[in-house]
Amino acid sequence: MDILLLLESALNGALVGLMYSLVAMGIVLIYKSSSVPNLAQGAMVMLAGYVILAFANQLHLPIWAAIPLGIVTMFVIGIGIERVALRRLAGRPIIMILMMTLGIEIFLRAGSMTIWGGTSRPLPIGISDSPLFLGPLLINRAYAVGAGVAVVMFVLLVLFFRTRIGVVLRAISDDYTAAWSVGISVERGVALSWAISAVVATIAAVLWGSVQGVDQSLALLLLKGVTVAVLGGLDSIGGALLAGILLGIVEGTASVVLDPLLGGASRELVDAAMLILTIMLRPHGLFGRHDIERV
Amino acid sequence: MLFRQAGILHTNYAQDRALFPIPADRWMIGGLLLLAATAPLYLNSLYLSSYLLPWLVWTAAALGLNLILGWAGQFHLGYAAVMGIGAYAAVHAQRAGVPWEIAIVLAGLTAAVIGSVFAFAALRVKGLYLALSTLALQFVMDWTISHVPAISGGTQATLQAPDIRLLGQAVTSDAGLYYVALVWCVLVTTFMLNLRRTALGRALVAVREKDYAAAVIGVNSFYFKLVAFATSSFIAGVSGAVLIGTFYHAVTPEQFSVDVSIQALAMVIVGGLGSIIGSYFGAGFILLMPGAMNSFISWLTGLFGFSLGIETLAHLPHALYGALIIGFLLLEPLGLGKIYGNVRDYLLVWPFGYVKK
Amino acid sequence: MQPTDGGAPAAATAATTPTTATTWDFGADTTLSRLLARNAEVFPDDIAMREKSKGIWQEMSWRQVLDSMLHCAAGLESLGFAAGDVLLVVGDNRPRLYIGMIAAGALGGHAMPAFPDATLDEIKHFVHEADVRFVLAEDQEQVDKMLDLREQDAGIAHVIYDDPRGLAAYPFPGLLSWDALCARGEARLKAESGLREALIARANPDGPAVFVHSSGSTGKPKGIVLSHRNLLSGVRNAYHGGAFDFGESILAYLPMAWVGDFAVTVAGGVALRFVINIPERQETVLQNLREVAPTFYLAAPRSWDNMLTTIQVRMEDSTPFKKAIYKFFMASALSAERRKLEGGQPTLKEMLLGPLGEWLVCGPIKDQFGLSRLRGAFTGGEAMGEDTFVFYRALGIKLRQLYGQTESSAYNALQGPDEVRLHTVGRPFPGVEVQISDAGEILVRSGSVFSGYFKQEAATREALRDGWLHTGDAGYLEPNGHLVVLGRLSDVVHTAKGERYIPNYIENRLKFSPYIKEAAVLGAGRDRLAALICIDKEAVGFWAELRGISYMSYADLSQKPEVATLILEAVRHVNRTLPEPLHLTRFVNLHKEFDADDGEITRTRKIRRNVVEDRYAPIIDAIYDNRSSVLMKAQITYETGEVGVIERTLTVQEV
Amino acid sequence: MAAITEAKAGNILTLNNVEVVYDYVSLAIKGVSLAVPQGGMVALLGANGAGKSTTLKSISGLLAAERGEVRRGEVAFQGQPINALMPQDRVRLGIAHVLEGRRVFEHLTPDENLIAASAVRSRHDAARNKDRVYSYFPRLFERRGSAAGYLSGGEQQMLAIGRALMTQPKLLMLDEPSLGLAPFLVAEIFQILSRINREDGLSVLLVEQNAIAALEIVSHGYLIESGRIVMHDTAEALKRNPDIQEFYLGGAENKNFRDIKHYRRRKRWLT
Repeated sequence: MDILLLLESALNGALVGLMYSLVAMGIVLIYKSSSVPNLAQGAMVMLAGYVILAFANQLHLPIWAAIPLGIVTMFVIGIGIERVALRRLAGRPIIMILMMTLGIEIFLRAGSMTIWGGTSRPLPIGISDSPLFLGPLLINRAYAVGAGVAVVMFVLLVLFFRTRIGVVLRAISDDYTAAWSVGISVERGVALSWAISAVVATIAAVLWGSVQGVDQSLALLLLKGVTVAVLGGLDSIGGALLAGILLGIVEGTASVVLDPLLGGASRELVDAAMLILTIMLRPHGLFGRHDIERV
Repeated sequence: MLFRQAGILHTNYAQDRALFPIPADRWMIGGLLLLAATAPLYLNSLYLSSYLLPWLVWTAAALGLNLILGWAGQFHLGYAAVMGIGAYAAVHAQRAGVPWEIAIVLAGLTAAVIGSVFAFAALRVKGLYLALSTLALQFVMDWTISHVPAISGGTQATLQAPDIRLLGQAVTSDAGLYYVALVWCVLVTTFMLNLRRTALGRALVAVREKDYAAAVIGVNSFYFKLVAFATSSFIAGVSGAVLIGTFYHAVTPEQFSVDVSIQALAMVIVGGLGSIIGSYFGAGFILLMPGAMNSFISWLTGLFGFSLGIETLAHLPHALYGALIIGFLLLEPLGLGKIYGNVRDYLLVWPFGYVKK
Repeated sequence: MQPTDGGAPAAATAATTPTTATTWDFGADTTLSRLLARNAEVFPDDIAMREKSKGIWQEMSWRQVLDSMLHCAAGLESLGFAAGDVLLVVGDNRPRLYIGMIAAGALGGHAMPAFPDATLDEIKHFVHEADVRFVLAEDQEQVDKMLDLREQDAGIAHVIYDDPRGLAAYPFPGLLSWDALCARGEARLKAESGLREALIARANPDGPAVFVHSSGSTGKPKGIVLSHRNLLSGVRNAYHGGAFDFGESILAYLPMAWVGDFAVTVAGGVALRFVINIPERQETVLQNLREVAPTFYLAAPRSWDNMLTTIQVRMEDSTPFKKAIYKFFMASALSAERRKLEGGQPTLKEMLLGPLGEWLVCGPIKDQFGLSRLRGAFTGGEAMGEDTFVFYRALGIKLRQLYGQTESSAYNALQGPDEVRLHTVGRPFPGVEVQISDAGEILVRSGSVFSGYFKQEAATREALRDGWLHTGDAGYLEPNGHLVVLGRLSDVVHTAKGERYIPNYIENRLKFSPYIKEAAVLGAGRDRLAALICIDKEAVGFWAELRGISYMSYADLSQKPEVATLILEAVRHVNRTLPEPLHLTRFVNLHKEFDADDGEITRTRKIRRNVVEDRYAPIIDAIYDNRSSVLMKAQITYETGEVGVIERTLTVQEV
Repeated sequence: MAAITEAKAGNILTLNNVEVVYDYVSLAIKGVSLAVPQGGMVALLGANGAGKSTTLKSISGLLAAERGEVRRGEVAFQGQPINALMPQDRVRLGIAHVLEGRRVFEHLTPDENLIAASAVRSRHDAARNKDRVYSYFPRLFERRGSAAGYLSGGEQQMLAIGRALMTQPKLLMLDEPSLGLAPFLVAEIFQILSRINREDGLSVLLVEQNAIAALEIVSHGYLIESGRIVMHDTAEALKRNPDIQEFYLGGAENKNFRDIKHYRRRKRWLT
């Protein structure tokens, strides 16, 4: 086996993994600040892609204007999701909230397709196709940019959770009622976390859209996102980052090693196996917190 | 106003825990059973085999999922995979010459054994972690079924199911198949109704309310979760087999994909967690909705005289489906079963406003 | 006075009774213990009693009741209980207390039921009056009372208790559990052959069956011993008068010390093999009533009033839609019923609305309160407010007035099913002779009339003359034979201007208002009428809550100006139905309810006018001195006997 | 009685006929009226399920999360009706509610718990309040860095109270602060409560089952049974009341077993 090919796959895999982390961070962000398991993050990425395309293609705005506008729009949509769908479910069993995010996922995904159709559209952001060279290894330039953005986002989010608002959001995720009792506006906190998460989704949409175009496949990033989030621990931003790298490397090398043996589609199997293994070995992921059980 | 409760007194504890102490409920159930039993007499075979039959089978399946979700409070995003295991097991058994009666039991047992794997995930994690691990198992099973030709009958292949034979008699008429589905649904319903009254049912509820506390009072949550997943998987497996035997007559991996799992989940949620009658409502609602949506859209377009693109027409029902799930959760998070319960309560206290606690 | 078997001869009636139901020949020449033995022999496994306990209705068959009774009787005898002895029975309705009473009667002794909430003083009076040495107590609460009494020198030697909770460690001599008593009796019955039969046959038809007390609204309660013959004559008469049939299902919830309970639950129950259902606790009566849904239900007007208030309050609290439906159909049913009682015919519209209203409103309400299976619904004990009466009739409950006294075993007269008129109490039962004395007093002669007050020669001479019971009630017979009861003779009073009126009549009208629980009309010997009023806390409290009027307590609520206006309306409403000279001119909302512990009402909740006039003299003076308020120092008696004082300023309202 | 009427003007909190219904059909409390005087300490006593917690939630606005609503009656804080306000607005007005079972933010450190609780106050106030809380509860300061979920029960209770103090309340409501705590800890916490009441003039509404301890520090007590206030009086009078002694103060003074009653007095509460 070509060790260089393996290394190159692993390196590019790590970069792709970091881009997965970008999706995972949206999930972690919401979970960490409101204990809501968000299964709509993939659909939000997809929606954000279409929104930016709408600004760029239909309103004929330059891409550098369409992206900020998309961010603002998604911020508002994030707030709207809390207001419309989640507020009434606060304090309800988590299974209903999970179902709600699934409902949102279906609605956003099918809704975007209804409006914009299913054909894949390119979202060029001016990154050249030519690869970077790291010694003998070829590196995808777009992946490298995405990975860089992911790391920046990671730093921003970690800092954010150290601020007073960040602490308040973490408090909300611990205990809604207790948060209300000390005057925290739980609704506003949850809305804020969805809004920020929608912004993160928009950034993921730009990067992923530039790599593979905007279509339904963006929504499928949810599976990568949740796998990474679980692997890293649902409430750990750092976990999401490292788990992304880990999953990316495993996926990258596995595709080289396993695809010839299994006849393709080994990535999905590897994802599922990682997920199951994580839960069997480290139920709360690499860095996830454990519940403190008291009766 | 319909429910008369005076003069209901219990002279022993068995009566006190009777399923339907109120005569009006007993009358209603009797009436519904009679209607169901005579359905082939007054319904044409289109309605019978295209609406009523799948509704009954899916209700049985939804009840099995409700056992996990509503009673034991555990997530399960891989339910369709378990149904698929049962379906494939039954079809393969049948093709190997096993009589159908035994084949569906085998289907149930196979599903129960494999489905119990989910229980081991449930023992280690809760909440979203569990949801995702069950989802992962669904993917693994999908992958396995479609990538092992011995199971699927070759990639992308459709495996024909032999006709059902009961006691050596081929059951092929619409009415006959309908009765098979009806009997299975009634069996599962009866089981679920009685489950509430057993130690197992109460233990499951204890586990749902609080794992840790249940353990403290001596409820072995490991054992009960395992039993819950095994029982639910058994129901799923048989339901899958019955669905293939009476409705699809052939089995493909897509029939039990992750979308179907979500559909089953939607049935339970829309119907109401832990509500038996809700499972009937939920299954009926989710099954009927796509057809109703399409008719509704074409009615609308006809009404306003505009035409929709192919792509819009293809995706709009799906979007409305999502919107409906959202709407239901907002309107009544405890589902149609709860709405039924509210109406019933309203009539139970009639003409007064509320019950004194 | 010799008990007479007037009326229909026993032999003649036997032939007309349903063949499936009866083995009793309808003679009164037997005893409760013999009838019980007969039930146990012929219908050994039929249900005799049900008691709600630990969440279910625990059943006892006639055989079990008989065995239990015999064990108890044999046990009592071994303790030295003999003919003529008194067994004081104190507690809420419990199967064992009923059985114990029959056992005392079987031994020729007196079973003396007392109110469970009776104070020490009241019980002390009974105990000394009849030299009580034996007590059957329900639970720790009653046992404590008896032990307290014993410390005060009463001659109580044996206290038998039913519920052992909290009593296991009591080291007091003479304290015995029911189970121990019965074990003792059972051993005797096993050892002594023939004892069983002897115990069943022991009692004499003219021997005592129960020792109850008159309500004592004018003085100390008088002891009344009713014989087996008295009670069974009463049951027989009532049976022939159509009050009840064999095998009725009843709810035994009336206080055991009220003659009505013994006459229905024990005498009627044993003679006619009722299924006797006993509620779990006093607080659960309404709920248990619904579970039982009895076929026969007797209640004092007060209980019917309370239930009416509950219905009204809960309706008021219902949703607007349900409320509107209720109001619409109830109004129609009420006007139809009123017209019917006055001899008229319902209109076509009312006839059409009737069945719908029954399905939508009346049926569900009856169902909610367990009144849907009633064959016989009765009010007795005192006069009932007309509006309450009409309400229940309109609801489709065939409520009827039952007239009787303790002295005549509760059964004198009853309205026939199709002869209900507002002002009568119906025809005297077959076997009951009624005459009106020259003074307008109702006289009664029947086998059910007692033979004299316990140790009160003078009072007996007063009440029983030439075999006629002088009831003390004023009334007359209508030409068609219906009896009209006007009220207590002693109650008929005159104002200073010579206006004749019966306070009770006006009080009942006041009490129809859901907001008024008790009322005392004043005016005897004064120039105008006034009233002391006790508001109904539940109804007024709810009314206040709806209007956001804050209150803390009964006393606080009663003095709210808004509440005064509310009561004023009710009083004005009553005034409109009264002749001008009898209008109430002023009233005061009292700061507390009349309370039997304070002696203001009897345990059967009849007003003790002398006590009220005495205790509230300052208020009454203020009313008639035309003052607008008065400072009241009220004494409150705690059940421990401690006395507290409450001070409060009360407002006098002008009408 | 008189005490309440004359203090009406100086009441920081008044409840007027409050009725709470859960899930549209089940009645939890009915016609509850009570008042907390400005700077006073009042106890709400009662058995399990009597409606104590529901009463507090109707004041702090936390009913909505449990599908409860104030169907009738008025809750007024400093004379203003607050029925329509959101929980955070009530906190801003100065109502703090220490929940039953402590409910600290388990995964946050005590320090972060306190910061999170200052959401309605300025950064400057938060710093000052935090110092104050640490001065009341020095033990919290020692443990300020470890996850609150791992604190002992007593420390968690202190943190819960401290967290409430961070909102700069005018009225502090505590739901069963003594639950599950050793007697010496109860004593310590109650002492601190009366100190805060004394020094800062903070009004306190204390919900307790532990009537003995509660009546030692409050001036006035209400007794709630089956969702209704059945009596109220000064703490002194309540301590003397035989009913209270029997059912709430427990068998402390029982001379022999005859005093252990297995029945309730028939007499209604006398007010």
